[in-house]
Amino acid sequence: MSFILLHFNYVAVAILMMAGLFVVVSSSNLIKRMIGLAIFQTSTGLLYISLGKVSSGTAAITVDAASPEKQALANHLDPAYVAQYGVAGVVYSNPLPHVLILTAIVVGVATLAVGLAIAVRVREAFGSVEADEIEVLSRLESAQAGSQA
Amino acid sequence: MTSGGDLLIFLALATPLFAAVAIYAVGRMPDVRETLTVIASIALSIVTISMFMRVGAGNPPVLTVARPLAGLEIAFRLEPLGALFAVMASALWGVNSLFSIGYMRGKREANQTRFYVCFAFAMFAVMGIAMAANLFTLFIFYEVLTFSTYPLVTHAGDAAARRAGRIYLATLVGASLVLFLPGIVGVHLAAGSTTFIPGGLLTGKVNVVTGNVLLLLLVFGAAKAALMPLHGWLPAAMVAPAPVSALLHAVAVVKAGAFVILKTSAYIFGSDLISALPAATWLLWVAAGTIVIASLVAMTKDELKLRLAWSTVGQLAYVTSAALLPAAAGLVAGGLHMLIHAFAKITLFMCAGAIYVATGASKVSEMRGLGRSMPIVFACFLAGALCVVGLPPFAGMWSKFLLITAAFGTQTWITAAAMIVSSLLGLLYLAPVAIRALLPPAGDGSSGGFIRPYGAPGPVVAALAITAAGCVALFLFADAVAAYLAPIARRVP
Amino acid sequence: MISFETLYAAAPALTAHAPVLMVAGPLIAACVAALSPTARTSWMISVTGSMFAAWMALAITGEVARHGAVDYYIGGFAPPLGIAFYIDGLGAMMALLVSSAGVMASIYSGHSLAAEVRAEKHTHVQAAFLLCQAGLLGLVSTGDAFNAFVFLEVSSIGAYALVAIGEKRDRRALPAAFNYLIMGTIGATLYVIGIGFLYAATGTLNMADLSARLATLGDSSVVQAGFAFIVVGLGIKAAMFPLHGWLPGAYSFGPSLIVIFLAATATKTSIYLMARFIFDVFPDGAAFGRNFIAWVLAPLAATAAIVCSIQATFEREIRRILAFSSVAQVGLILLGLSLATILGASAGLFYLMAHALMKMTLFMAVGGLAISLPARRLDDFAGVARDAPWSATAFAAGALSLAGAPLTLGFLAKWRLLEAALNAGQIWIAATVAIASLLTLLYVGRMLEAIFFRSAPAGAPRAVEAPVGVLAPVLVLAGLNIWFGLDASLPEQLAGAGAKALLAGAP
Amino acid sequence: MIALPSSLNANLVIGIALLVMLLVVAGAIVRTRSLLAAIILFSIYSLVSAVWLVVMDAADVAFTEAVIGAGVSTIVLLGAILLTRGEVEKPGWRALVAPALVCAGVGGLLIYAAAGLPALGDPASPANAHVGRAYLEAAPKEIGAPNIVTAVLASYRGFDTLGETAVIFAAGIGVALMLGFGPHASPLPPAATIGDHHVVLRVSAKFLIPLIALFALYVQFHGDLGAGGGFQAGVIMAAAIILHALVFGLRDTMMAVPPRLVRSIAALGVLLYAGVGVACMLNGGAFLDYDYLFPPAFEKQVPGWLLGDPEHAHHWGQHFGILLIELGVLLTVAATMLTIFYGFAGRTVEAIRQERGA
Repeated sequence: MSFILLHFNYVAVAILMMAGLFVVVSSSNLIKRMIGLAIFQTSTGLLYISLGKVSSGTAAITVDAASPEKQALANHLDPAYVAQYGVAGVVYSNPLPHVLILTAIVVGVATLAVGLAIAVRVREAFGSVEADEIEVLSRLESAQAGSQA
Repeated sequence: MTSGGDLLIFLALATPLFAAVAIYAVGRMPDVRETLTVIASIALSIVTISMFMRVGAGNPPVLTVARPLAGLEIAFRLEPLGALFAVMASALWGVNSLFSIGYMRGKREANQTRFYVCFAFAMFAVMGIAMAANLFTLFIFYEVLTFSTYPLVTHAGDAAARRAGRIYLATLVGASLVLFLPGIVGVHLAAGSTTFIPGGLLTGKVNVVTGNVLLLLLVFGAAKAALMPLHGWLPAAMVAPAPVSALLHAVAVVKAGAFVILKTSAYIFGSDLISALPAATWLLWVAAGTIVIASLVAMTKDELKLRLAWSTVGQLAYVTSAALLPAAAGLVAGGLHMLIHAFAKITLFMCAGAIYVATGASKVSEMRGLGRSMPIVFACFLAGALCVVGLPPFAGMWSKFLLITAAFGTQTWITAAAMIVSSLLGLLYLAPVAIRALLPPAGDGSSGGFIRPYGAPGPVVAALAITAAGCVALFLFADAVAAYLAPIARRVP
Repeated sequence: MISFETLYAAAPALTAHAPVLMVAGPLIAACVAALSPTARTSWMISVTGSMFAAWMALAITGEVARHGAVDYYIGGFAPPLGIAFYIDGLGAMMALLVSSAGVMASIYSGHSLAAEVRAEKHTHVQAAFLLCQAGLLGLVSTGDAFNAFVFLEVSSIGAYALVAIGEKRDRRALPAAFNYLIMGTIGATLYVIGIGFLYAATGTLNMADLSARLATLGDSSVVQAGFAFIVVGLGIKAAMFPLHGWLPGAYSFGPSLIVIFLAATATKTSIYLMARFIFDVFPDGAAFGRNFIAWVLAPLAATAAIVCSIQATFEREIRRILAFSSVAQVGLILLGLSLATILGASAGLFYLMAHALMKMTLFMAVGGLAISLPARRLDDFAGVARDAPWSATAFAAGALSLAGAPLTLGFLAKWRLLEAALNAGQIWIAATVAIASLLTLLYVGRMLEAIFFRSAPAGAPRAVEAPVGVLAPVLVLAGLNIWFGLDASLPEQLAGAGAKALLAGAP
Repeated sequence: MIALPSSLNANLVIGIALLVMLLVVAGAIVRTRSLLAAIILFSIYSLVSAVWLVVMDAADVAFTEAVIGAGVSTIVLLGAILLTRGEVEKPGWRALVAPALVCAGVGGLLIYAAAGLPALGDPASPANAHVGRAYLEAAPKEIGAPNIVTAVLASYRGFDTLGETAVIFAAGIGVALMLGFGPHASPLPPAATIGDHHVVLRVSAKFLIPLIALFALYVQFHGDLGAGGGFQAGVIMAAAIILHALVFGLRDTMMAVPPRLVRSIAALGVLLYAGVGVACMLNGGAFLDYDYLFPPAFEKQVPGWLLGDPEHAHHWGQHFGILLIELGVLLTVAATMLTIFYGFAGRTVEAIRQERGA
């Protein structure tokens, strides 16, 4: 049971990723696909953050060892645990995944903006944002190019 | 850099190339164009003959042009076989030009300039092949030859010609890329270079399995030699006009194929290795089969050029057999046969062209009695035919004699038998063409319908007479040629 | 013979910072280009920035040849804490390739862009192009797996928008760009997931550190999944068959500037990164890596080489022919790498450079013709050789090289590939290369036949020879195709050094 | 299996509950055929995940997810559906087979990998034991910023952040290239008439906008002490201006903050960031090595007490380096967000006008 609970995060993240990916590859509507892509990217972040969580840890903002905050944090923890995994008497969560995911989120929104901008232009050029309709129009255009000569 | 040998090589390559450009430039003036062609062929012959002399004197010209990768050079170096090939090709270029002038004008063919330009390009390629110092250089020019002759094969421009062109390209390029090139790469890999070395580059460097594979790749890859089953392009290419057939069969293309096989056998494998490889024996069977089957097929063909084409397939297999016999003597015989067959076959094709241009007849059955009106042509045809069959006083006798002796000497009964059978068959399918034509026409004699009032054009007859004379002359000089070629059969010291 | 060691040596102070300057140069130039007042100044900045990057790449290449791999600690922090650049023979080769492609493309864009994009957008187009270049250069020099993702995205985001602005000529550029964006982002995200798994297994992001730590781990499901995600993600970016769906559209409809640059570099850099992971990061001990190469990579690459060559034969639009050909050639490059021998890898890398050169020549020549000819289909190019002989000649040089005609670089590339395959005893790979060459000949023949031997139908629009600014780089590249065909010592040494760096311990 | 401290269980339960909510929302997004609903659900998704991130101790990420995921993304998506309209049609089940297989493949691989991943919160897992822990130990000494995330982001992995800023800049360029030019993107749309009636709105906006800007600055400069930094601040700053546009009309905003200027600021931000790197290099350090931001001779003159830590006068460079590059990030992010907004909003006005005309 505890194995399942302690791995629930990963399974949930996997399902979220699948949901996002499914929306991307199954939708015909370009906007919906972008939403799916955003979910897919966000859930990647959840995976990283899960990896960086440390039990009873706190956000990686250093606190003064003598401060009341530190006392409060350490009070109900096993001292051996703190001594082994803490830094200067405080247990922190791993900051590295946070940094990476900050970057990934920003990349995600950049992609989203560019993708939507292209989708808007697609709509202006083709009068539709449905991939299958655009496909038909593109095919038609290719065929016309073939018969012009 | 010694004594101007590199200059000769440069000239041998530059003359046809320059001729091609010049012919293109003056394409609108037929007289100038054709004069240029003849002058170029004479100039080239002079160059190749002086190279021939140098090789004979033991001072072969050498030239290295570029080295694209380590162990990979574009380099030239003459040796007896190549010198012979170069002389033969350049001399026949002149004769064939003479013939072409008569034929093309007589037939009022379209795109004549393209024909002469491509022809000159093909000669450029042939020079490169003849002089190549290694397989890599040879391959490059081998491909140039394929592509420069492609427009010639499709000269007529109709559907049949295009179809033939497709078969031509597909077979030759396909075999080159899929078999020949991997074979060359394999040689390079095994020996670290592809240079032709007397006695064999690969001697002592490959095991039997690798040797077998490489031999098969290289022999089949040189598809221009038309070994079965890669012979289909040759009969198909018969749609081209007669001068092109002459080029394909005598001057350049198939001879290049035969030359490559001889050269590979002599300088890449060496006769010691060849004798040790089972693949050589398999190939001898294939060649023997090709010889017999081609002769049998030739008998069934009524179309004269087609019959000649099948005859070529068979005769080429002679050269292939010669190259693969487990005796060095075979190489000399093969070289000699390559030369003699060139003279004989070009005579036959030019005769076929002369008949066609004069009477429009292309089928053997239509030619009965024509000999009365065109005695010179048919006499020359008979000379060529007997030369191919191998009867004295024609040069063909010597090469066949040497070949069959070599086959007996190495107890390669199958080859010996195939050659004897095919010679007899040759007598049956080639000689009667001329003999029947020279006999009185059957019945009313209506078959002599000339489309030209004065028979074949003068240059055409002159050209075929020259080569027919060559068939006889070589009978006298065959020994000298064989002696000249003797060094190629030398073993590793 | 040009010796690799004699390549340019910069002042020591400059050489020491060359790795980061090579990336920062175009990045800063991108900002300046965006700030510049006119289209013309932005073009000049673009050329300057690219040339600066190429200068730095040259300095690095010389440095690597003399002293071996170059490390550069950004921020002064040693890895694994800090991000470190690590440029060995392979990285130097890629950097030189990307930056020289950038120089050529930027020079070329001076005239070609005017015909394709409205002048007011030029400053931004050049900025995006420079960002794309900076991204790819960062990608090939970084030694940090996550940093590679960031640079992958820097280059991609610029590229998506640049492909999309091809809509002025052909509105199909928009869906193509959108598709490219979706596929590219999925690829990048899968890569990030893979990196996440590797991070979970090792706790580090530095490639050298990853490699050392993975060597001590056994096979675990996490490492295996990480490997799979990284390869599939990069496979999408590298247009590895069957993940190449985005490429034909993007290459067909984008404006010349970005298409020539992408065709020469984009898939190549992803192949580079993939090779890094397969051969460097995942140690030889990881058995699934070997199996992957033998049972997945090589067969897929072979399929690509054959199937996409056939597809190219049946395409009607000239750029689509070239695009499908690119996918096929990616297959050949991967086939070379999949041999996993020094000879094989160096043949693959040699092919990679050769393909970059020839495809760039081809797309440039087509782009030059398209300035005056509003044509897409092969038939529209009939008889162009008569109207624009120089462009057509350059095209022919590139096409012959692509087909592997002797005396061109392409031939030597095929030669080396065959040699490597035979040497490794992989007859079937040699056969695939030979058959793919044959198929290549078919579509190259079709293109050359149309351009040179057919005459334009009466009344069809006629091409005008491309302007000098466009023609000059095209002819230089066409000349290089031939020059390297006669003396390939330079690319050969680069590829050899790259292969040695890639397979440090292999036979 | 490690001994579970009691507090984890509470966290664990909350985390799992939030994840279940995420799953439900994601399922709803997959199912819904209304684009508007999908966007709102996506916004909710972002917010819930931000909460989950807080539970996971990722305060900075949570902040960013909230402003970017739930804020910017939603605005852009809404702008996009306004410009494109259309609803999602339900595809036949046949069209879903291939996508389902792809997703099943990916999901299967993920779950296969998940079984081998360390348990949630394992402090001894490789991920937490190696580099991550090294940062916790080294950063206070080497960098001096209390927020380790900021220290890593801006200093150790400052190059990543430069790349990320470049990505944002590239996105701005991309959107500008797509939507920012041409006849459809007239820079001066007509003055909005709607806002005129809403005096309350205008007055309160006038009051709010400076406050939001001030908050942005707080987030900016507080970044090395607590959660926050250039990204979040940049977005908030852009939000202030967007609010202005919403209340006073796009035309007035564009007059006050012209699009061309905004695009230049985005470039300047990246330039500032890269310039800091080059400055460090010129002073003898590596690229982005803030210890060399000022020449050593200059640095010696700075009294140690200035930063309250006589031992580490050294950190002076790190402090100012981080400050400067965060400023660069702020400029680029704020300007790019505005460019994106201008792009979509400018088109929107145009689209509405066309709609009315047609």
